[in-house]
Amino acid sequence: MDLTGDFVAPSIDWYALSPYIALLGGALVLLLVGSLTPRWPRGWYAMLTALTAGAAGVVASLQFAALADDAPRSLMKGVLAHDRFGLLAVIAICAAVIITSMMASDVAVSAAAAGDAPSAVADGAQTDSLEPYSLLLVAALGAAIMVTANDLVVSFLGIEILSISLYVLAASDRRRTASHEAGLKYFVLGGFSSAFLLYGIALVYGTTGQTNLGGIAVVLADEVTLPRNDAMLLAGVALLLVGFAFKVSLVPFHSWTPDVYHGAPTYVTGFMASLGKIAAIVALVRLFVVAFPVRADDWRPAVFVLAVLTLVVGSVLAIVQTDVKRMLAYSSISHAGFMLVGLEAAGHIGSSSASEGTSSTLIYVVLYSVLALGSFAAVSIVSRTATAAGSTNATSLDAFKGVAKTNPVFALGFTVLLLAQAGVPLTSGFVAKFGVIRAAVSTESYVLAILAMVSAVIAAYLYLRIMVSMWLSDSSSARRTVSFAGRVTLAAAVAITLVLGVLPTYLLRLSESLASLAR
Amino acid sequence: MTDLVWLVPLLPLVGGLILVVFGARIGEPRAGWLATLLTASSFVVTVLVYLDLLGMPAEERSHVVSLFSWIPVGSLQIDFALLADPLSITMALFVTGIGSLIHLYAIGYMHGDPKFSKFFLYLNLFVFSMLALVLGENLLVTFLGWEGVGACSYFLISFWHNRDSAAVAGKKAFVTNRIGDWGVMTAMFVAFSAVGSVSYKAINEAAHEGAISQTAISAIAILLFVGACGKSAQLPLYFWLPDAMEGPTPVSALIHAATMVTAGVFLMTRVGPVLAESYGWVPDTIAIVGAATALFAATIAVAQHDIKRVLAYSTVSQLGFMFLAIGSGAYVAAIFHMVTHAFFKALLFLGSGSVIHGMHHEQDMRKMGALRAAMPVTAFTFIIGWLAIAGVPPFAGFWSKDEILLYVYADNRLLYVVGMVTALLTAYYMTRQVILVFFGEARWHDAAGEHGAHGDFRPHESPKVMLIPLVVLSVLSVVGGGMQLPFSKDLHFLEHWLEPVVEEAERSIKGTWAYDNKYVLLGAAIVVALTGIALSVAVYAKRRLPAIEPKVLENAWFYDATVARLVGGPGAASFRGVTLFDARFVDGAVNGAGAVARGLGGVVRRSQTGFVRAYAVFIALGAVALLAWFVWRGWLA
Amino acid sequence: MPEPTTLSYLVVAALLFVIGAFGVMVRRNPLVMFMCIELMLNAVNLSFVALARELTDIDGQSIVFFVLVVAAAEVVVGLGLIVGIMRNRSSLTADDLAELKG
Amino acid sequence: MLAASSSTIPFPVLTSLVVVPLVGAALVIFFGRARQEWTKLTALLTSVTTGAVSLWVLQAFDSSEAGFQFVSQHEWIPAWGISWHLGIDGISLFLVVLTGVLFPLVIAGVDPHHDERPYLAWLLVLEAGVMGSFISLDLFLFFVFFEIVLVPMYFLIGGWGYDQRVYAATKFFLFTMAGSAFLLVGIVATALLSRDSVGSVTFDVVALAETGALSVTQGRWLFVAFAIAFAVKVPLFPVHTWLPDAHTQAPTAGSVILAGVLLKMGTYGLLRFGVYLFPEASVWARPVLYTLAVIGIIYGAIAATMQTDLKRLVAYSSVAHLGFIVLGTFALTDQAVTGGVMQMVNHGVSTGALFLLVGMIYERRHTRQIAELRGLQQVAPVFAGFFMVVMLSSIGLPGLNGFVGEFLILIGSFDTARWWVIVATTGVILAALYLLWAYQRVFHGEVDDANRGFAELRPREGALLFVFVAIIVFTGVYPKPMLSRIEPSAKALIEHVESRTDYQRPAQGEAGK
Repeated sequence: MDLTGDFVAPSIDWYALSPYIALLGGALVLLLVGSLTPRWPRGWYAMLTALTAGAAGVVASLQFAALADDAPRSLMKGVLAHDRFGLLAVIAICAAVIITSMMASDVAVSAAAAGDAPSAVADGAQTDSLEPYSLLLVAALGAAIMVTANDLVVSFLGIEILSISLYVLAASDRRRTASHEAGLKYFVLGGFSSAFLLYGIALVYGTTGQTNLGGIAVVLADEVTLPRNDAMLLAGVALLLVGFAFKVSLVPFHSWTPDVYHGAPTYVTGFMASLGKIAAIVALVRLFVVAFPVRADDWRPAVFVLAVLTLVVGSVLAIVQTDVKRMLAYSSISHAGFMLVGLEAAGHIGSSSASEGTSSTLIYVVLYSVLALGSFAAVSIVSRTATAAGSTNATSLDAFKGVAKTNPVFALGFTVLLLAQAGVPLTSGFVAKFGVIRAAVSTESYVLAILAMVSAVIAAYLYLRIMVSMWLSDSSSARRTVSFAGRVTLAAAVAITLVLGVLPTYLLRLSESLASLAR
Repeated sequence: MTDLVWLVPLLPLVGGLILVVFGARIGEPRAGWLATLLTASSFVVTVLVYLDLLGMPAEERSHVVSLFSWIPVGSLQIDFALLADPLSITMALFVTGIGSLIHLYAIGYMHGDPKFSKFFLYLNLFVFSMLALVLGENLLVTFLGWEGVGACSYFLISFWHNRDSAAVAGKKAFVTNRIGDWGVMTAMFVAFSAVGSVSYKAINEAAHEGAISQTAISAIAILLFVGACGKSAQLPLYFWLPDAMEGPTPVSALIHAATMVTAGVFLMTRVGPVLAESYGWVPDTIAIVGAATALFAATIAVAQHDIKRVLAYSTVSQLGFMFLAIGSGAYVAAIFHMVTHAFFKALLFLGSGSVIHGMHHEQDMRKMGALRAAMPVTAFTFIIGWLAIAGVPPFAGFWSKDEILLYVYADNRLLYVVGMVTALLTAYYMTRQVILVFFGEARWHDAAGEHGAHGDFRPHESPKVMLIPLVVLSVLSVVGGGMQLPFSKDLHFLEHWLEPVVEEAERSIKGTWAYDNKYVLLGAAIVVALTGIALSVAVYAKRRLPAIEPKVLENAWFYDATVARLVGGPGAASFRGVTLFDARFVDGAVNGAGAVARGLGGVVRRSQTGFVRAYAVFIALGAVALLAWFVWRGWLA
Repeated sequence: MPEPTTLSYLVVAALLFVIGAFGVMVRRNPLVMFMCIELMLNAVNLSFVALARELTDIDGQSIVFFVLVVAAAEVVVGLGLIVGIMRNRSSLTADDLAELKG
Repeated sequence: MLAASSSTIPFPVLTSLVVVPLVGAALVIFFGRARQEWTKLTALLTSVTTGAVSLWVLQAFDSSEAGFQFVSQHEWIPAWGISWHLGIDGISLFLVVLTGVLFPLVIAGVDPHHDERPYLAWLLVLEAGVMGSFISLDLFLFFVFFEIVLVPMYFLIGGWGYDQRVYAATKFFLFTMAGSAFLLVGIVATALLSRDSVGSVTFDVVALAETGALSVTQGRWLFVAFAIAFAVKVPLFPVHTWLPDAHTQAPTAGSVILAGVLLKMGTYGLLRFGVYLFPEASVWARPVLYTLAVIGIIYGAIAATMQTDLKRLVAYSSVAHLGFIVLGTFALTDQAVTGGVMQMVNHGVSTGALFLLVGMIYERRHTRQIAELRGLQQVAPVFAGFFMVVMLSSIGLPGLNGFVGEFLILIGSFDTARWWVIVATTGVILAALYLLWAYQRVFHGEVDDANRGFAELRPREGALLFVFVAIIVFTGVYPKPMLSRIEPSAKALIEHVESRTDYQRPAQGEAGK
């Protein structure tokens, strides 16, 4: 834009922005009011958080429904996309916040109930305090911005908002040095990677003169020669990919994931595995599909390689772990690989089925996040009892021995989630896998499809191991206490898993509209 | 009446089924009587059918009774059908006849056995299977019986299964027979693929009319002969039969002398036209195998000490004779010899059984001698059997053997010589047996020690139920020859009777030298028989000559031992090898894949050092790699 | 000496970025690592300005302000984390934090 | 030709075959807790009901109709062209009946040692899965059942098996799943590649087979993908090694079901999907499959001969028997295919019975080592008698069911796979060898002290085995009712192949007529 023209404020669609405002508002209210008023009764912080996220979610859902008829558009001069692709992600994010806030207060409550005995204090804050909740909301805001950001800079801001709050959350367990370590590692590497991301933005900006995704696409599409040569543009794309690959935790940018997932409080881990993944992968897909469709032939092979690496390494590393949290961390990596299979399909721009890739990736990550939330909830339930029993490594595989004997229903629920992650039919996990495989096959990348399925078999071994120690080993401990929040979370997760597993029709009917992104 | 032919196999089957369910309750001796009764009544029915057929004109003497459609799929339509024609009825007659006699005998022989009723259950099932075999209208029904008799013989050989030797012998018999069955099954496949049916009629006609290639015909013939070798204990599959003597003696008499082992001969006769139309080498092979077996077994019989083993090898030898006949195109002669052999060999076996019974289950002839006094009836009948098999006129064996040799002479002189030598040996070793058992000095007093339990040891004559069959059979062994006398065409009763079945296949020797000078051959046969007897007398009675019983003959030319060593050595080794391969390589590969995945994980895992700076390096390297790729793509553009 | 072009700015920025990256990889002291990250970010800022200048486009320069804010925020959090850790241990190098691995 | 026939009936029979066991499982789990004593009764009733329905289907089945009957089709996931499409024809009929009969028998006849409730629940879930995979006419639906079956089986082996159970269960799960990986991709590719020729993306087997038109290369690749999955399930050499472990470690009921119906999902899949969907490819691939099948026959028999564990021996004998079935399936003649289908059922019955017997031996002696057993016929003649009959049927003695199937397969395959058949027939000899040898060592000989206490057959066991023996004898003596129902569908399938390839059935015995 020229510098002489006088400044015209963009028209602002407040209604469309309301979810962001709600999240932000909630966070601020919590921080200000919370810190000015004496400590709230137990669970109230969580309730406020849940309500805020719920409100945001509801609004988002309404907007989602409204978008059935009117075409996707972008807000505020095109920096935020307003399309179903993003909104579904926002809804999922809000759901994740609700669940996580419940789990968080749950941790605090039980910890408080356990009294001062330090051994009895589970992971997570030792008493209910407002910081985690406000951070959850802020993170959600960041994630929401990421998934809808239609401008590289905005996207960068979203990432930072999300990451910084996650750094803190990861380190929020003041008793466990592991938590600190996780926080610091995540922070250092996060900063490191966002530097790459930013450099990528800079290079792209330098070659196209644009930071707006749609704008970039336009510039790249028409034949005008670029101010700088292709190499620089593509270097920028490469660096962007590095930045996002780190957030999505693709091999070889994954190494932080197991350590951070392991060290962070379990409910935070679940939060990262669900909300974090959604935000990152959605932003990545949007970036490539909206901004660089004409360069698809350049980035698709890279995505292919990353996908294969991620699938294989994630699976083989997962099966040698002895700590359930680490196992699930690595399994989340191999799941990321599956999402890339979808992205790779989306990269076949010529093909009519490219849109399938886009939508199937989104569906995959949303369904996966449900499984992740449920699974990590289950882990935190078991580990809490283990800690109470004075176990040094509360999340080790041994902690799960004989759960089926002591808590059959709980075990069954967790098993469903595990089988779903293994991709057994009649679960949402299978629907998700089937979607991306279908996309891959319909774009004729059979090799990738086969590789993905085979690595899924390898990964299945990991879920079997957890099931073995739950069902086929003798009980080592007493009956695990499953809190209310734990029940609700697990029940909800299992219900969604099975319902969408058996009747995915509604979800799939969306896929067409999901794939139409705002430009 | 012919329509009732289905009753023939049914009755013994019913007996079997009754005994399966109520056998234990019926108990001894009624179980035995029931079984005998049913077999006898099926004999009666057979006789009636026989008379009925006799009443018909020769060309109409072939009656098919189809019971139900057994295996109908597409072009393959197999009925469970029985064929009543001269051949099958002849077989049925002596199967049921001798069968009922042996049932009767067994009532006495098996007296006091805890599994008395089970024994008769097996006998009845056997008779049923045997009848299915001979009455079958198509190869498959025959095969049903074929396998059935195999199974029953397995049960009966290993009847005293707590004796390991019996158990092993039974298994050996079954498996060896199975090798033959491979031939029969494959023959059926060829027949179906060529003819589109497995019924004898269709196959024989197709062969006779040359509707199918000679190769196919020969394949069918030779494959069926492989089966026959298994069942009828011909080289190289003969070795199960001597071991089969582990079974109770009535079994040896019924199955391993009179009926089952002759199934091969029957089958060959059934498909005579196929043989006749196949390449020349097929009948030749059959004749040679037959001759070889006959001689081979005869030499072995010379040096056996077990009373039953002598008879076993003699059976193998005689069966060889029958195949020699088949190979020479003498189907009538083969059937003729089969029948007479059934008479005298059953007689001899039952006689030996009576001896064993009387000797308290002593089977070693060296511990016998001079038993004629102790058991006169047995001795008398046994001697008749001896004369019959030795080929002394006018006993049955003489006529049938001579008939065969006649045809063989016309076919191939060399084989004729072999036949004569065998005849000589037969006379020799049978005389030896008679002398060792019934004459000379009593050598069983020293055996008394082992039988001390019985107080002072006295061989005793057997009960009536056992003697009656002996008498009947000895009569048959005397007059049996009457059914086919060489003197004039009108005396060829059996030949006329079998005409409709074998005419297409039967070789005509009219005009050959042998035919014109058959009395010369007759004379020669007599001379040979008497020489054999004389020699034996000289050796064993008069002790003029030393006994020639070398170990190599006693051990059957070490044939069995060699086979055993092959199976136990290389055979077992290769099996073990395969199993090892399965465990190490095939399964190893599977577990290996798992191990590789884990190993890979273990290796990559080491890179996860936990040092944040190392992680930073990974990211940097990854970034460099991606940059390299993209920038390279950039320069390309 | 020749007039410095945008390219030379970009090269300098790239060098700074690489130096910063290496710093993160080789230095043990977390504080120094933060500084290196800051260095990387500022390298990017430099190239933003240079490019914006060349494109005669204000956006590039305004982005720099965002980045500065973000960097500041990161430092705040990072220092907070370190202080938190320092509470229970006397000295701290990045390599001391290797409890989680494998 | 194989298009669904219009024999539609108000009551969704086939659906109930799947739903009833599931309901039963739910009842067992939720209400069983309250009333322990009713658990078994509930399970038994539901499985009996299912069995009754399957028998009703058998009785109502129109044997003149080659196509699918009792068809029920409902939209399920229209977005992906997936429908709840069930149907039954001569090929699946008897497998369904076998499933319906086998489950009540094992539920009634075999008790778990602990945790009866989940055990029965898993069994019922398993039944639903197996039933489903035999009657589903939608590739996706089939895959769902085919895959879901792993879960109950995994828990049955792992939870109620013997000492190596976890290893065996995991091996079973992963091995089969690895096969399915290819199957899934194959299924999706089949549907998508036929999109144009069919007009829309559908997973409907009939539509794909009748109107789908794949290029030769596509067909062959897809066939390979399918074949891998089914070969693992069958199992064909060299992907058979999960079987001995799974069989040996599984509880008796598990082994019976595994041998009885689960393995058939592989052979059935090869026939229903491999041959039906990819005629050209299956004609093309025949030599390979023949060879693998024949290797399996000989190899399995040899391996069986050398086993020291009675259950392992039976397991390897399964490898041999299923080799025959595969041989028949791809020989593509009326006799061979009909025989193959019949042999699936026969093997289920006789090997199932063998596993029951071995299980009973284990109950009594707590060992399956042949070396430790001796002279059992002396102390348990009736038991030995039953064992003998079942064994003879497995050996393939004419007059018993085993023979009919084997004979049809071999005689039918002789024209299309001559030399393979000649070799395969030697498997008949080996079968006699390993079984009789085992029988001799276990039942014959002088009984020693360890085995003197071996208990004779108990009434319940006797009743159980009697059913098996009855089936064995009846189908052996009078197979016609069975054959006449299988044949039309088999014929139709082959005609389908002929209509799409240059393959023509050999005209047996043209010379003779």
